[in-house]
Amino acid sequence: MKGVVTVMLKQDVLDVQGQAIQRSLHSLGFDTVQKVRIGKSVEVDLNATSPAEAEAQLRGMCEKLLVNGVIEDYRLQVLEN
Amino acid sequence: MKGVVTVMLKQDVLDVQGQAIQRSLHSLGFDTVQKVRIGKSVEVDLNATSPAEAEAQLRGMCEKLLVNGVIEDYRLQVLEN
Amino acid sequence: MAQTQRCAVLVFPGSNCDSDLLKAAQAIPGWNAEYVWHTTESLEGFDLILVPGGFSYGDYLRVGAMAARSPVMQALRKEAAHGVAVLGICNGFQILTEAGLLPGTLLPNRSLKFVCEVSPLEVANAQTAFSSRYTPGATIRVPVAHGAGNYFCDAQTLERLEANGQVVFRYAEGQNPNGSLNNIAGICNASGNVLGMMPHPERAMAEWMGSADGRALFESLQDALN
Amino acid sequence: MPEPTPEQIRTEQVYLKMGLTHSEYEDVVQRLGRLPNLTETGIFGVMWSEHCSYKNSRPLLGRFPTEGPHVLQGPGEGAGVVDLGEGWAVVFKVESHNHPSAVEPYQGAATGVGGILRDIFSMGARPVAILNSLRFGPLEGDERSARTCYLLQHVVAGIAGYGNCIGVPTVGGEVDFHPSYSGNPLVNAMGVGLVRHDRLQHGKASGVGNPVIYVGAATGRDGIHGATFASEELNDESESKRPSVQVGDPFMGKLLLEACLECYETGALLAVQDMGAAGLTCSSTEMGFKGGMGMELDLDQVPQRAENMTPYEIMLSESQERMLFVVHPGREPEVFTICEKWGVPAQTVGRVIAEGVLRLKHHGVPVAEVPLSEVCGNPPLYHRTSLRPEVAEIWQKEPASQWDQPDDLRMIFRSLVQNPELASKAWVYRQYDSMVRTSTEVGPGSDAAVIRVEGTEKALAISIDGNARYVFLDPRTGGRIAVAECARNVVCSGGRPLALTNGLNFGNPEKPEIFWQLEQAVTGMVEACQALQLPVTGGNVSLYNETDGEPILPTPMIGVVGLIEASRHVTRQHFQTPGAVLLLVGNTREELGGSAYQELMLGRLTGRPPELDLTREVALQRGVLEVIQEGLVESAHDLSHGGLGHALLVCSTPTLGVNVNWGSALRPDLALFSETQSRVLFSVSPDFVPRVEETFREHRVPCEVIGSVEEQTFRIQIRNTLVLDESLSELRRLWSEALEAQLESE
Ligand SMILES: Nc1ncnc2c1ncn2[C@@H]1O[C@H](COP(=O)(O)OP(=O)(O)O)[C@@H](O)[C@H]1O
Ligand SMILES: [Mg+2]
Repeated sequence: MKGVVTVMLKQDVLDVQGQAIQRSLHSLGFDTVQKVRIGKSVEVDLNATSPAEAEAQLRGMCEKLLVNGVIEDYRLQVLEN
Repeated sequence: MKGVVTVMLKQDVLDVQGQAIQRSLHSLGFDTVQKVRIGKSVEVDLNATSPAEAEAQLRGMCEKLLVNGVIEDYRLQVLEN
Repeated sequence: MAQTQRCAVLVFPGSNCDSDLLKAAQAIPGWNAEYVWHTTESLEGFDLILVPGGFSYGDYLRVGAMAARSPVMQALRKEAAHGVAVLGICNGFQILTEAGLLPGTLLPNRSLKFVCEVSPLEVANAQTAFSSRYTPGATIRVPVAHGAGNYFCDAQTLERLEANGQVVFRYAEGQNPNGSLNNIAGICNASGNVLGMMPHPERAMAEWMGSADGRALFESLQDALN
Repeated sequence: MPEPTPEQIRTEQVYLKMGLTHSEYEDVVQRLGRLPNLTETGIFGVMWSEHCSYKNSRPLLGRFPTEGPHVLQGPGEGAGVVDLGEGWAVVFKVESHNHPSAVEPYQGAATGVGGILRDIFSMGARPVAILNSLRFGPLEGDERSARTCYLLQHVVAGIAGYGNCIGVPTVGGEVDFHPSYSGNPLVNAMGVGLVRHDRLQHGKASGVGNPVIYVGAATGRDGIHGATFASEELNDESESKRPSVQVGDPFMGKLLLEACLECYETGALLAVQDMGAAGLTCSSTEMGFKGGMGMELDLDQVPQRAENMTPYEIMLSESQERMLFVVHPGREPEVFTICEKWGVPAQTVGRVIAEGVLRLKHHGVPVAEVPLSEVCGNPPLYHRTSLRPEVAEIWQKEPASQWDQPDDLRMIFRSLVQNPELASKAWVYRQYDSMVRTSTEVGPGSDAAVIRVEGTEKALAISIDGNARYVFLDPRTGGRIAVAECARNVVCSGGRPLALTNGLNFGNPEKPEIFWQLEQAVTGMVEACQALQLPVTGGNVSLYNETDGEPILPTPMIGVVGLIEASRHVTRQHFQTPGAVLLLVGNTREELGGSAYQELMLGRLTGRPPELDLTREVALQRGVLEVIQEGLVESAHDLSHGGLGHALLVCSTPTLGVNVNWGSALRPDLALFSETQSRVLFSVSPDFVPRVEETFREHRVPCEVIGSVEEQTFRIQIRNTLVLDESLSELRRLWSEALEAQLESE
């Protein structure tokens, strides 16, 4: 099974990279851009008997390592292949 | 409108971060993990009159800045809010 | 009367200022410094724990994240709770915030570039175990070398840090190399026994290095431990 | 897709894609006495590339002096080794990563650094310093300028990314710009390491039956055919035939470094070699050949990252962070224990055999066998034709300056110091950790970097340098200057030059004018090495640096390592005290060919480069070292690109500038910007001026007082006529912010 964890900085945390990219996009002429935020996408292939089990495991990984709850939020998606 | 660009290393390109995270997950006891790959998730808020227009703009941004075509692939999602 | 102090220098895979920190600690009379490997489960008997700079686990995922979860950090947490002095420098600071021993976090530098230079620091609190040898408000010269030294925390935390005098070092006005809040370069915990700082005092131990201003930090600790 | 058969390789000329020419392929067939299969063809292809075989440059490289009293290891191993006394030796070498950096600048530069560091620690040494030498097209005004800015930013980030993470300080280098590098940037890295004599390692396999152990990252399909790729011209097709880019993993590199150094301590190793260009092929064949043995490998045992890799792919992969060991029989467990501690994969993959062949097994069956005497021992050799281009004749006859003195020298001065060639490189080196390991006494920003040798009074002075403009105008003189200037940098820092490494970056040697450049440049380098008694202990050749048939400027990059006997000899280029006297040592003539001033005034390169009289150079360097060792000077700086005018500025500090009144008979603009060689600028306490003058009198080198160090001043008179009176801080600001302004104007 495969999980995709998307980790983004919390709304009130300064997104240095997102801001820099936004500036670059503007200077490249992409004037319609209002806001850019940069996060991580972590794809995990794992053995699990059910999507629910996979999800439980993935939440565990997020809490233990993948996400720093002080500054980051995450969302999770489980794909059966 | 909002676009989400997920940028991942191409399949054959070594993902050094993914490998290190995988080892860490194993040492934390997540033995079911088979593989980890890590990429970027870029969320772009932009003004566009249609999803198609938004997508065209986003593709332009990917090609010009967000994605390094030599080593990365990307996928795109447009969300109307 | 000076007695011998046992001092641990933690080593994680990817630490690279461990030998510099060991050398600095060995230069302090009465200190007995040794490396401690990241898988070690107890730090009992150490009077001082030093968490060195470098790129533990390549700085992959988030700076300091993977190191913060190693066995030795569990042990460190225990000793810190008992009041043992802990000093984290650069990556060591990042590890301490990831481990929750210090509040806030270190974001990428505002320039998004690594920066290495000697930067002037202001001693914001000279009444800690780490800074007592400095003159309050003095400007000292200590090198920085980091890609993620941009200290960030929420407004309440910042207020608390400032009110409690937990900000120990600040970049001199106009010379902030990374965009950190309130020019913060180093902070300590509420009980004052854990300090994290981005600048490298171990790189400022003698004039030939360009500055000897880092020495007083170790000497302050020497006073506190005696 | 099934692999082509040996017959198809011949009939469909598959070998061409692997870098072999028709006649080279037929040569292989002859030597084997049969048709090679794909893996074998690939092995010959990479091992006979210029990068691995030096087939075009070997006859020239043979002319370098390689011996000297201190040389412990000359060319031939991973890097040269020179004795420092007290049981220490220094290991150093230059490596190029030009083509990979053109394609993917971050990874190209990062893996270049990783590669040179593995060369250093494969010799048993701990790497203590990295330097880098970079060339790019113009940052503006060229159709490729936007790409060039991207390249520069990412090359620098890549060097920083690898070096900072692995924890080796990047302490010096150079960056230069010229349109010929627009499509073909140059990225050369130099590594320096320290080793105790008794810990020196080598790459000679020995002992029939001894285990061969693979250590490091798993093998993927990275950079297959990197070595042949590096030996071809770049063109539009380069995009499509691009191998999957090699990715550097400095974290694994750090673990590998520590694991290797710890393994050396056990004494269990008989031989070690890094897997660089041509990966497992190069390391296994060379180790076998150098030891007069052979090697048998079971490819199933090779740690693999990708699925279903073929023998061809496994052998030619250029995955990074890998080494090959030959170990004392029975002592494998010691190696495995150490590698496991550091989290580095290690696996026995074969054994040493008596027969001089490389024999490969895959899935239990033999898949390749090649004789090492043919692969390594006897690659093709080409004696290329050399032809002096006519224009070289014309340049020789041109007058030195072809323009009148401009009215406003102030504007000229300001434009020059903001020219990226002459502007401060702080934007670059601020991104490098130059202090980690706390042995850096002088980091970037002075003539040579200075690294302390722990536990001794000694230090190393290290510089990398090479002005390609002079080489272009007159390769022989330019070659001499490159060597002399680099050694002069070391001398000005208080070091006695010990030995030299070099990177020869040139165009396509099959063109007679290019080969002439190479041959002449090497001739000049040899002459300078002989005069300065500098043995060459290693180097690198990168040819075919052309874009759509247009060659780069001929660019030899020189790296010199010197020994500073006592820390009190360490000297910087920066002024130390107000009131110190400025002494200019050496003659100044009207020499503008290839100068920054000429480029500003004419917009092109033409004429004769400055002359270099080797006798005078030797005398100058002796004198400089003497006055430094006697403690007579406060600062020393070698005059190079930009001449005296530029030197005065780069020796200044935020508070200390100059008040100059120089009696030169030259036209003021030429006096300030002539690039005459063999000159040094000192600042000297007034008390010591007579002794310094006396020393140079003895060496028959002119030495004159030209002014003094003065606070917050930048004032220059020539023969009592004021030519410049600037605000020091303003001038320094222009100089120090110029590069950043060009690179970060979004
Ligand atoms: N790419 C680089 N990396 C590190 N240091 C650099 C780099 N480029 C230039 N420097 C440093 O900047 C200083 C000036 O370099 P350069 O202009 O080549 O001086 P010079 O003309 O005196 O040889 C030197 O100390 C050099 O080491
Ligand atoms: Mg130079």
